[in-house]
This record gives sequence, C-alpha cells and structure tokens, in this order.
Amino acid sequence: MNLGALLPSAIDGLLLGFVYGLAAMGLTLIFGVTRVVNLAHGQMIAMGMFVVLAVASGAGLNPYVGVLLAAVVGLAAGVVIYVVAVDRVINAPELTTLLATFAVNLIIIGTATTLLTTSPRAVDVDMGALRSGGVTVLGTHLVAVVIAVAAAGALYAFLFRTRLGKSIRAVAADRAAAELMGINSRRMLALAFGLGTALAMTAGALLATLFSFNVLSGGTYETKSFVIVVLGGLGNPTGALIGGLIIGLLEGVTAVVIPVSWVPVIEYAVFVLILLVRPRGLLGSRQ
Amino acid sequence: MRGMRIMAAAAAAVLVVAACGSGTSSGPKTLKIGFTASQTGAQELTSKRQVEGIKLWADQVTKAGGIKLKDGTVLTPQLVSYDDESKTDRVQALYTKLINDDKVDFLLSPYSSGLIKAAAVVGEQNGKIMVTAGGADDATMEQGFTSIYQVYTPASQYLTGAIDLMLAMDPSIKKIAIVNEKDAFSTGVAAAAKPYAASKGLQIVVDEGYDTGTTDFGPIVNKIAAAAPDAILGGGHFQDGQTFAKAIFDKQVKAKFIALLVAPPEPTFGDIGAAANDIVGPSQWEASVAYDAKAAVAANISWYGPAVADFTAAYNAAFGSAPSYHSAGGYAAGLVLQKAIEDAGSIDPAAVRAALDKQDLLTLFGRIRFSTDAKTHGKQTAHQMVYVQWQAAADGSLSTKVVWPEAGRTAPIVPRQ
Amino acid sequence: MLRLRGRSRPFLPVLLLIVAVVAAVPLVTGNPSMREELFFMLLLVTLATSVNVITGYTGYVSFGHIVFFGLGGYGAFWLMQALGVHFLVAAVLGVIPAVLVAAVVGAAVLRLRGAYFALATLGILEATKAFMTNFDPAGGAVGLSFNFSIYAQYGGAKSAAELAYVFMALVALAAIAASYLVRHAKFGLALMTIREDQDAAVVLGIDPARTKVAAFVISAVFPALAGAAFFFKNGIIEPGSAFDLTRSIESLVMVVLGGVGTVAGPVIGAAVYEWLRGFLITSPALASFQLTIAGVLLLVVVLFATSGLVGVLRARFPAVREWLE
Amino acid sequence: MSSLTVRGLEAGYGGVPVLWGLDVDLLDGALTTLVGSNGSGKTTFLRSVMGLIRPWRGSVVLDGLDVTRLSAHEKADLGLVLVPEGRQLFTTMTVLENLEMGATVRRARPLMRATMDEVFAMFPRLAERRGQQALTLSGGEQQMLAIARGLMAKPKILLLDEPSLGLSPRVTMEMFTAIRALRRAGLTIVLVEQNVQLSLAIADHAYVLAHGRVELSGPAREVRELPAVRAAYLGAAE
Repeated sequence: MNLGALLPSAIDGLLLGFVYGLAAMGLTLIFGVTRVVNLAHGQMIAMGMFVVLAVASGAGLNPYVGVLLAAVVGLAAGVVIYVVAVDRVINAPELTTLLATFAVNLIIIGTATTLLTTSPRAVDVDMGALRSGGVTVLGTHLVAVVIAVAAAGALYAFLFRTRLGKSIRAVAADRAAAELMGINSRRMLALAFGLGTALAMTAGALLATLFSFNVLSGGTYETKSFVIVVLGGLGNPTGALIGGLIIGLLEGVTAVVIPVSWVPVIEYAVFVLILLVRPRGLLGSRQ
Repeated sequence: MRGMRIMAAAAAAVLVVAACGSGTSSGPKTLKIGFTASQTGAQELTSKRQVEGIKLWADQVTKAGGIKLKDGTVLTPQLVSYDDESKTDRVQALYTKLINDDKVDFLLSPYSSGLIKAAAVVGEQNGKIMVTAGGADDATMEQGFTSIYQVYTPASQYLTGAIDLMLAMDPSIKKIAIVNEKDAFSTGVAAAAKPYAASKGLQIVVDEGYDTGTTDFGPIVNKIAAAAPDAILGGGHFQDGQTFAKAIFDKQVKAKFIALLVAPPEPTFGDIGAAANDIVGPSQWEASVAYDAKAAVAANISWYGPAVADFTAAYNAAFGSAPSYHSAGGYAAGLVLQKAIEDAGSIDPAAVRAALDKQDLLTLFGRIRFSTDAKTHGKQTAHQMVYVQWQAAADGSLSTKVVWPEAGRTAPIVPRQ
Repeated sequence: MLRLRGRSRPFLPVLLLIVAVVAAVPLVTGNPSMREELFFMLLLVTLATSVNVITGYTGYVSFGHIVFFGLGGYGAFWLMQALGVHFLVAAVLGVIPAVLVAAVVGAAVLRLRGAYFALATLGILEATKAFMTNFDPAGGAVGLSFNFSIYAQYGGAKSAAELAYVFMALVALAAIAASYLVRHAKFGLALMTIREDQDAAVVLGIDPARTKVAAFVISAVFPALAGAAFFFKNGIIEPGSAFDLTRSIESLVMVVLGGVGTVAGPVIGAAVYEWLRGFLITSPALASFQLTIAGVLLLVVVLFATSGLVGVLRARFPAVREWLE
Repeated sequence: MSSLTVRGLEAGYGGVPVLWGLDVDLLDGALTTLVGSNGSGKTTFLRSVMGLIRPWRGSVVLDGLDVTRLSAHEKADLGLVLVPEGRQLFTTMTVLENLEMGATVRRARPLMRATMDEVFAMFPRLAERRGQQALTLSGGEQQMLAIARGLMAKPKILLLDEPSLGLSPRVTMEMFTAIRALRRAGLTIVLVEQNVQLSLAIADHAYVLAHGRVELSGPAREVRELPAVRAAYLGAAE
C-alpha cells in the first residue's frame, strides 16, 4: 500500500465522476418522467462514442464538435425510440417496458456490431496536461468536466426555467394531472426520453475523448449508471450527479488501498446495501 | 426436429475456401477442417489475423494441387467455420456441430486460451485431432489430453524471457511492477513471471490484475507512479495493452523497461504514437527472424513449407497488410497438420497422431515439436519467443525492431527514455 | 380463473411426455450434435420455467436469476474437482449455496417492489460475479477446470456427457412439474394474489414475505441443478460464463415470448427462442444480423402479442385452449 | 354558452363494467352535483368524460362537438377541466409552478398573470406560500391549490371530484363557500361529493347515481326532499 497514489487517484476519480454523473442523469431523467428503466442506456453511451469517432476520424473535424453532435443525435434517437418502442406499452408492467428497451438494445448492438465491427477504437485528443508534484491531470479530463457541468447546468435551466421543462417535471410528478392541465403527456414523455438519451450520448462522447472503446463498451458504463442512479435516488437528476461524484471518488480512493480488481465488488455491495437500507437513495425524497 | 436438421444442413458451409482441386484420375477428395472464429467480441481483431493465416495456407495448398499422399490420393482442404462471438458458452456446441454434422476430418482452434480450453474438451471427447494456434496457456495442455497439439510457445515463457532481456540490458534494475489482465492466458503468464523475478532477486512493488475490457487505467497507473518501479511487465491482449501503454505515457511514469503481452507486436500498436516508443513485446514470430533451410540443416532437423519472405509477400498480396504473429501462427497450424498427414500417408487419426508425436520441424514460424509426456501431451517444447521493441528513427518515425534473440536481432535494445 | 384451475384435461402429463420424447431422440438416434443442441434448449427451458415462478406468477422481475445457475455450477464443480465427489451427489449439494442465497438475500430484497427489486437482483448478480472474479480459492477470473481424467469414473468423456444430458432432461422435467404444481396449489393462488395486490393478500390471510421467499427458493433450485450439469459437461467454469447478465435477461425474454405466468409459455418460449437463434447464427445470410432480427422480433412480441405465443395459440385455435396452460 | 351532453356512457376497468349507460346534461352557468354511495361510479364518470379512461360506448358532446374520443389534454384545451380526487398536485413543484402549469392551454396562457392575481385574491393563503413546494402545504391549502390550478386553465366547465375529501369541517365550509362564489361568478360546475347534504345545499341540479346508473335526477332542491334520498344519504350524513 502506497498512499502517494491517494491524491492523484482521488482527483482522477472525481473528474471522471462528473462524466459518470452525466450519463446517470440521463438514465434517471428517463426513469423519473416515464418510469421506464432504459436497458438501451449503455448502448446509447456507446453510440455517443462513435459519433465522436465519425466526426474526428471520419470527417477530420475537432472531436468536441462530435460531442455537440452526439447531444443532438441523442435527442432525436431518444424520441424515435420512445415513439417506436415504448409509447405503446408505457402503462404496462415493468417487465414489458424493460424488455421493450432491451429489444431496442439488441437491435442497436446487432446493427452496430455488423456495420462497425467490434474492433477497438480510439480518438486521439491532445489537450495537454496540468502537472504539479505527483499529480497529472490531463486536459481532456478537465474539458470533459467543463462540458459535463455545462450540460447538467443547461438541463437544469431547461427544467426549471422554461415552460416546456416545467411541463416535463409536471408529467414526472403526476402524469394524469398533467394531462388534465392540457399538457400533452406523450409529447413530454418522448421529449424526456430524448433528453435522457442526449445526456447518455453526450457522456459517451466525452468518454471517447478519454479512453479507447468499441461497439460493446456501453455495458460497463450502464451498470455503473445503475449504481449511481440508485445511490442518488431513482428519478433524481441532482442525486445522479452527486452519486456520480461519489462513485468516481470511491473508485479512485478504494483502488489505492485494495487491489484495483476488488473495486467493483465494493461498488456493487454498496449498491445492494443502499437498495436494502435506503431504497430512495442517499438524496431521494420520501414521498 | 426436422427443422433443426435442415437448418444444420443449410449452415454447413459458412466459409468455404477452395472448392475444386486439380482433377486427377482417382478424383480429389476434400479434407474438411473445422474451427470457430471470433467474428465479433473481444478477440475479433486477433482472431481475424489468425483466420487469414489459415485461409492463406488452404489457398496455397489448393493452388499447388492439394496434399498428395503416397497412395495417390489428393486432398483439397475445405474450411468450415462458425462465429464463436468470443464467448466460451457456444464454443462447445459449435465444435460438436463441426464434428458430427459437418463431419470435419481435423480441427483447428479458436483464438485465445479460454476458448481453446472449451473447444479442446469437445475435440478430446470425440477423439478428433486439434492443432491449436492462438493459445499459449500452459494449464490447458496439462489436462491429460491426447489429441490436442499446441503450436505456440507456452505462456509461462512470455515474460520470463523478457526478464532475462531486461537484466541483460540493465543489471541494476531492482523494482518491478507486474500488472496483468485477469484472463486465463495473462494470469498464467504472470503466475510464471513472479517466481522467476523473485529468483533473479527482483522486488515486485506493484502486483495488480484488471478485468477484461478495462479501459480506465488511471487507478493502476497512479499506483505504479507512486511506487516508482524500474520496470513494468504485464498487459493482456491488444486493446487493453494499447490503452495501458497510453495511460503510462500520459501520466509520465518513468520506467526503464516496459514489456506488454500481445499488443506491441501488432503493427497498429504504433497508432498511439510516442506512447509506443521503447515498449517491448514478446512475440511468437517476427518476419525479420528469417528461419530457413540452412538453419534446419545446422540443427539437424527438416525444413518444411515456404520461406519467411515468400509467406510475407503472399500474405501482403492476399490481405493488403503485413502478417502479425497471429497470422503466421494460423498458417503454421495448417502446415503442421499438412506435414503430419503427408507423413502418415492417410487421414486416419491414429496415424496422424503418431506422425504429430514424432514431428520435429523448422518452419517459417520457427521450430515445432510437441511433448509426448502423458501429463503434458501436445504441449509445445521447441518453439522460441522473439522480443520486439518499438524504436524511433532519427526522423522520429516509429517501427518495431527485433531485439532478442541475438541471432535474429535487427537492433540492440535501448532503455526507455 | 376458476376454469383455469380445473383439471379436466391431463395437461401436465401431456406436456411432460412431449418434452421427454423430444429429449429422448438424440439418445435413441445417438446424434451427439443434436444432443448438444437439445442440452442447451433444456437448460433454457429450466431457466425460463424457474424465473417464471417468481416473475410470472409473483410479479417480481428477477434480472439476476442466473446467479443461482452460477452458484450451483460453482458449488458442484468445486466438490467434483477438489474433493472428487461424484457428479450426482455434487449436483444435489451444489443446490445448497443457491438456496441459502435465495432464502437469506431473497428475504431482504423481496421487500422491494417494481424496478427497485429488478435493480437489486442485478446488483446481486454483478456483486457475486465481481467477487468470484477475485476469489482465488475458486480460481478467480480464470475459474476452475477439470483434469480430463476426471471423466474416467463415468466411463469416459462421452458417457459423462450423456449422463449430464439425461440429468439435464430430468431437471427440466422436474422444473416444469414444479411450475405446474405451484400454479395449481393454493400456494400458486397466493402468489398470484400477491402479484395483483399485495395489500389485499395480507387481508386474505397470506403472509406475503414468507410466500415470496418460498417462491424465490423454488425458482432457485432448478437453475442451480442445471448449472451443475452444464459445467460438469463443459469441464471448465469461470465467472463470465457462470454469471452472464445477458443469459439472465434472455430467460426473461423467453418467458415473455412464450407467455408470462403460464406453465407452457416458458417451455415454448425457450424452444422457439433457441431454435430461432440457432437458425440465425448459422444462416450465412442472416448470421451477421442475428441480434438485430432477434431484437425486432422481441419488440414485436412485446408490443403486439403481450400474452406471448401461448396467448396467440389460445386465441387462434380454440381446440388447443384446453391443452395449454 | 357552454353545454355538455353525455349519452349512454359505458365504461369500466379491465373488462369489468362500472358505468352502465349514463345520460347526463349540464346546464350553462349552473352547479350540477353528482351524488351516490362509494362505488356508484361518480369518479369513473368524471374520468371517462375527461378521457382519462376510454369510454366503451356512448358519447360526450361539448358545445355541439363530439369529444368522446379526444384525450384529456385535448379536452382541457377545449375548456373542460377536472380537479381530480385526492388533489394530484405536482408535489415536487412550487405553488407558483403548479399554477403556471394550470395555465398550459392556449386560451389561458396569455392571461396567466391576470388569472393568477384573481386566484390569489380568492385564496390569499396561496399567495403567501407561492414559493413553497406543494408537498409542504396543509391539506386545505393543497385543495385550494388544486382548485386554483384548475381555474388557471380558464375553464368553460369545471369538474370537481371530492373537494372536501380529508378536510376538517371548518376547511370544508371554506371550500364550499369558494365553490359557491365561483358558481355566482357564472362558471359552469360539476361537483362530485360524498358530502351529499352540503353539495345538494349549494347545487342547482342533482343526479343520484347507484351501481353505475342514474337513479334519479332533478333540481337539487327537489332531490333533497325526496324521502328515498333522505333515508339513503342524508340520514347517514348526519
């Protein structure tokens, strides 16, 4: 055990936590509004990575243009997924909506695997690095944090400052009552699905600027999102962001004191424990 | 159930290379060779290389008029393969299908030790001979199999050789980090390297494993940086190895010597630019180590198959890229089988098994001989590893140089900057 | 409801007979590749039938049900490899860790409802998998493997594979029988009452906690036995194949495909699903799009045929209605 | 002029019928009350008129337009506004945001500020608590907010489902006073109540439902005097 790694690991974990949090916000937003656990979440994260790849390696543009594009594509893709696969069964039992989104997941994985292969990919972004003592912080990580915070901020401004955003919150609070107020709840559900997917793809796009990836890379981040979402309270976007930071920090710090491969064991144990002891999450409100 | 049979029949020829032979009087017979390939999943890239090697072998044999036996029979190879998705689950069902439905005569292996382990059980159950390439795991070859033959140098030798190389370069090295992927192959490599390092008086200051599919090496690299070792040994397969190298470079970890498994010998490892510089990798084969007939004479064994240069040129022409050691391994598996069939003069399993047991060849892949000891039957005993290092030329361009063994080296090893 | 509970037709014997006859075909014809395919199919029938008890009858979506398959597999494998216990004994003893986890962890997580329960089971699966990956006494990430000579005591690898197959077939038949009996006993009625309205169940004198745990334990036993057979035949066990989340979700897919909460549904669903997958994966034209096609079909079933194939058959052919439950 | 004509309305849940063919007519500017015991179909009637559940048969005609098949938000757009049983506020949102959501429909949006001033004048306590989360309000305040939110939509017809549910007698009186004030201001109102005595006291017209059918209907004053009604409802209410 060498505690020299503590500070750099904690910083790394915390920075990464912002991106985890952003991805989890997408999952939790969709759940909060539509009550659907989106099993295509991980695959949408992976698709975000490929948007950056297409923009950076394919079109030769700045990878961060890809991050922006991923958000736009995600919004559209989420709306389409909702309309095609979810709307018809929105009031059905959980099993139905879970499998509907799982079917979407299969379709995207299958198509992406065939068209893009599972070859490893990487987008080479060099944003320099800040170095001080034993701590190295890569520029790409800092930029990712800035973008993640900006995206979360934009989401909050939208949900709390605009009529459309408030309508989404109204649907989340009580779908039937929102309908009675003249809010077209289907439109809001579709929009929420779009926004959640946009967040997932944005997070994926940011991850592509940090690590290598392939078509199947979404899985790890999906389970991580589940953990974070439960930690922060299912359906609570602020909780997701904070949960992301907690998980990021936890990963960074525990990795110093125990073998790195034991970290997931701790993570999932915490996950199950939180569900048992405080199912509404650390920040979840009691309703 | 009828549907299932029809389905199986329709599936019989997923990948058919070389259909017709040269038409002698007795008529050519087809030699059916079955294997699974990872067309998707974690092993996709390296598996593709291996399959290309196998295809090239089958193509060349067909073009040369097939395998001619002493009794005048001519055999044209026909390859039958399915996608194993890089998962062990279905490997067994697919190999059973190859043996019973497709009625293949011989088996080749999938790529990677985990898949080979599962496939070998089925091959052995059915008494089919399987020549494995793409799998170096020692444990698999210590299960008491009788019909499995390993072309690769066993995993236990991958990093022990690297340790020798490292100490030859700089005897002052004391502290090392061992970081490996937690799969059958890499765990086996690390398990052999640790006691060997200790026996050389080295101190292991970081000993970590990471899951297959890991992309974030931040926590591990931070630990390494804090422990400040002189050398880093480990890795696993291509993608993680490349990512690990990049993370080490980004965090400016100082180490005089870094050796990683599998990834460095692949030409695309150089895509990470300066991060690849000075990294060493054990390789089963390098084009620049030109084994030839003369060396065979010197070692008093027979030479078999094309020369290294001819293979490389033909591979380049067929697939538009230079062969990696995985490609050569696939090709060598075909060669080994071909030679054994020729020596046996038939495709009778017992005769071919006897021929393989006796085999001691020098090929473009290097020397090949199998253990005949009951406990380790079929394990590779003669093939030698080579070590490559990415080195920068004066103009900054990177390329791999063979740095070990002395005989085949194209450049001396340099300490990492 | 009342008519469903009637037993005027010998549904169970007929269903068991059909499965048994199909399972016997490769033994009679001696076709090993068909045996391999049917082994897998019977395995899936067992998994789907078991998860249906907790998900279909009781309404608790168990995402991580494959954990019992893995625990049973590891338990039995270790007994065979380390202690040289005979397969049949090891398989039965291997059920113990699965039942313990189902009873102890089940009692805790079954308090959760809806998506929370589903996520908790997912967490248990991933936690177990991550633990086993690091647990060196069980081989860690590399797992455990047999020395080939272990099959000698069963008369060679071939007859060991046949033994595993017969065992698997019996487990599948037992799982189907158990599923039927559960559904038709008072216990099954209690489960379905819990599914419809847990609070009403309490009023009717049902103890939901105990009833649910009992159902969870029953649904854990058969996957554990199946795991023992699968890995005995495989010769190797490792965390990735023992605790595969995708396989876990697939068994739910089969349940939905066949018909949630029915006895025949999971059987038909598993058979059709595996047949379709086998067809797609080995078809030259479709192989590369197999997942896409599977996804589209699943989506169509989920969206338009909510009662599954059993529902479609019952609606289309009144004659079979009495024979399909 | 607003009128609502319901003919032969049949509806239920999951194949189980609740309404067996209701005919109901609303008079413009009048307060109509629907009374009946628990399970007589009052709430189901409101929900199917609104389109929260799909009617099986029958028609709902609003101002000469057949709206039977429209969804709830489309009906809200046409001026049919339901204040649901149990309030169903947007509990995680503030009082102000709840009111803002009330003014979603096209007609109401430009008038939002003015309407808000009106409802604040009517329920001054809401004005005091405008920044508070709806969840933190007392039961009476929540009911005020629910009605106020409905009024924000500038309804042509306001449907009130059990507005006195769970309220203390004092707050209930306040609520009924407010409803009467709305009636006096000329709003067409449908009131579904378990408090039969109070609702018959303030209503113009009454329908008595039993087992999903209209048992009798007429001017509230007359219905109140019927011996059957007195025995069945008013005796129990005292």
